[in-house]
Amino acid sequence: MNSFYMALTIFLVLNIAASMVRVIRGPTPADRLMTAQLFGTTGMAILLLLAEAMEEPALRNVTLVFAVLAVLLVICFVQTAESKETTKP
Amino acid sequence: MNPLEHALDTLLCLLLLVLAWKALRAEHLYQSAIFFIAFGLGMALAWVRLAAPDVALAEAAIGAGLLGVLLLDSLRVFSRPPNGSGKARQNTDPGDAETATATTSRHPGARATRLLATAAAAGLAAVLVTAIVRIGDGGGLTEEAAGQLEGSGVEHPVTAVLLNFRGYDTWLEVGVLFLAMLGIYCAGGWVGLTGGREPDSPGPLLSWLIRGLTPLLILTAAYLLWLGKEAPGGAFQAGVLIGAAGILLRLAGYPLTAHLSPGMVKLGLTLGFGTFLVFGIAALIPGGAFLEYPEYWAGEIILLVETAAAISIGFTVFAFFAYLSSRDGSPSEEHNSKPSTTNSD
Amino acid sequence: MTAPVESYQIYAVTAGILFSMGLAGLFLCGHFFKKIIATKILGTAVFLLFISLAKRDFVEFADPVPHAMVITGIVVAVSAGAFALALARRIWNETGRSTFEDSQ
Amino acid sequence: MNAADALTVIFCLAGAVFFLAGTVGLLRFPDIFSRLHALTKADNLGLGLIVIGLIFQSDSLAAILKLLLIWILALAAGSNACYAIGRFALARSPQDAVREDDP
Repeated sequence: MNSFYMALTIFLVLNIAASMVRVIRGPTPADRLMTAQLFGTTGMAILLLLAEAMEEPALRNVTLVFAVLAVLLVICFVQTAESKETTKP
Repeated sequence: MNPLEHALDTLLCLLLLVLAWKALRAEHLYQSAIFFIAFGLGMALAWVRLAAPDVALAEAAIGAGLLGVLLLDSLRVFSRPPNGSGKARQNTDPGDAETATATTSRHPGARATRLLATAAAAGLAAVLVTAIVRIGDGGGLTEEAAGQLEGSGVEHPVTAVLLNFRGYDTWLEVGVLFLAMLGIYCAGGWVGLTGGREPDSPGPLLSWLIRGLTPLLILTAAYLLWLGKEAPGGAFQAGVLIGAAGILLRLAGYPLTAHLSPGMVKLGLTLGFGTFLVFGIAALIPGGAFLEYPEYWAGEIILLVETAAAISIGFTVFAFFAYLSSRDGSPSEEHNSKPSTTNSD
Repeated sequence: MTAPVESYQIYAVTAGILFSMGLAGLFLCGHFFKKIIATKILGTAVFLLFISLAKRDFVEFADPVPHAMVITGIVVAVSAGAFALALARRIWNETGRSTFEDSQ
Repeated sequence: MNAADALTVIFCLAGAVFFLAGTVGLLRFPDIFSRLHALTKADNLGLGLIVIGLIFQSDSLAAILKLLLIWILALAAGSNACYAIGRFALARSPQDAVREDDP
């Protein structure tokens, strides 16, 4: 069972690595922010899997903190954006 | 050792290196910021793999909450022309501020300097890696800490170190936070917490979310604070969550500071430092050392001090963001107005 | 490496490389924003070394003293970073400069 | 392997498929709105299925409730983030949203 969690975790880390391409390509800041959002969710899944694999229930609290704060970045981005911005590629 | 765990550790380290590399070498500042936020997430996973859930909690609260918000908010400033009254040395294209790496290449010989510096860094890396590989075992303080845990008043070793064995560290940490807040206040041009641009209305869905999320943030903070006695958690993580609640409300345009008198803000900012000081000096009366809590009351004192510290950290973290963002959108004559004489104790 | 590598050693070596990357970035990156990020990477590398060494003699729990010091360090690093951001924003707003370069 | 373990494996693998789909969609879809669509699948279903899978391994009610709370929070955050980014992108570049009208 432990190996299964570890393999799944490795798969999810590879997922994160692959989606980095979107941060480089953009083209708009919103796209890059979306990738950060996906990083966060994938990271939460990894933490939950590791909590089971490493038998460390405290990691669920780490996940909880991530979950509670997940929306903060997006709200900051949307609320503080200027009315017109440069979206250079 | 399980080869899969090994593969995971290696993969995570490679990911960290690539993320840091991209954060430093990305073409646009925005890419840099996102890569750095992702780097923080990767670090949280690394702390977990290194059996440091306390540090992972702190990194989660900082990386996902505070630092990302501060970086994104600063990018907004750098991506538009400066509003200063000085000789506005504005670039031809305001978006030019986003391309950061190109500036040094203008110099003749800059390329050689870059190469030299890169080679020096690579050499340093080689030296460090050889030195690190040779570090032997032993020399830790695990046994000492475990031996003293009995009389510390808490059951979780990291909390015991933070608030009892090395209490002065945490006390001065609260002091450093306070100093940094004062520094940001001064650099921001003495604009109060209430200044700044009104954010747009967040719309019905987001205001509903914020209304539900804020109490949950406070509740999670209290949970982590209480948990710190026996499991990973504690004052700092709780404080950042409280501060995040404040930041969230401010982003939604909720007039948070209208409900707090200036005196209350000052009290909130200094409460943690003061409580530490009071109990530290009180410990001198029965003949102990500074911050040496009596064994019988240690648990209660630590909880009290932690609560005060968490509230202060929450206020300070909120003030970081509020002071940073308060000056933007306000025209530049604002900073010429004479500094209000607040004697911040 | 011939001897079986412990997992903490992987992280410790990563910390060494990260440190040099952060140091090089601090000197080579032009924009203040990137310099601040470089400083933070540099600091994080030191924390990573601390925590990985704390795992060396893992019995019931890892060495709590470096953990506590790193938590304190993270707080101080964030405070310093926020202050640096405030200074950089002030300089940008006042003078329109975003680097230390004198030319132009 | 008992029944609970088998269920865990099935649900976690299904969750992983959705994470893969989210990543592929984020990389391959042509505009921001379809990418948002892919992203929310990973947010909601990927994490949700993994949470369901791990519930079969939990021994206490508190752990199950905490897992469910994490999922609900992620659901709220994901859908709201999608809405906020979508609204933001629509305000910036409405031509992307009506692109299918083009011949």
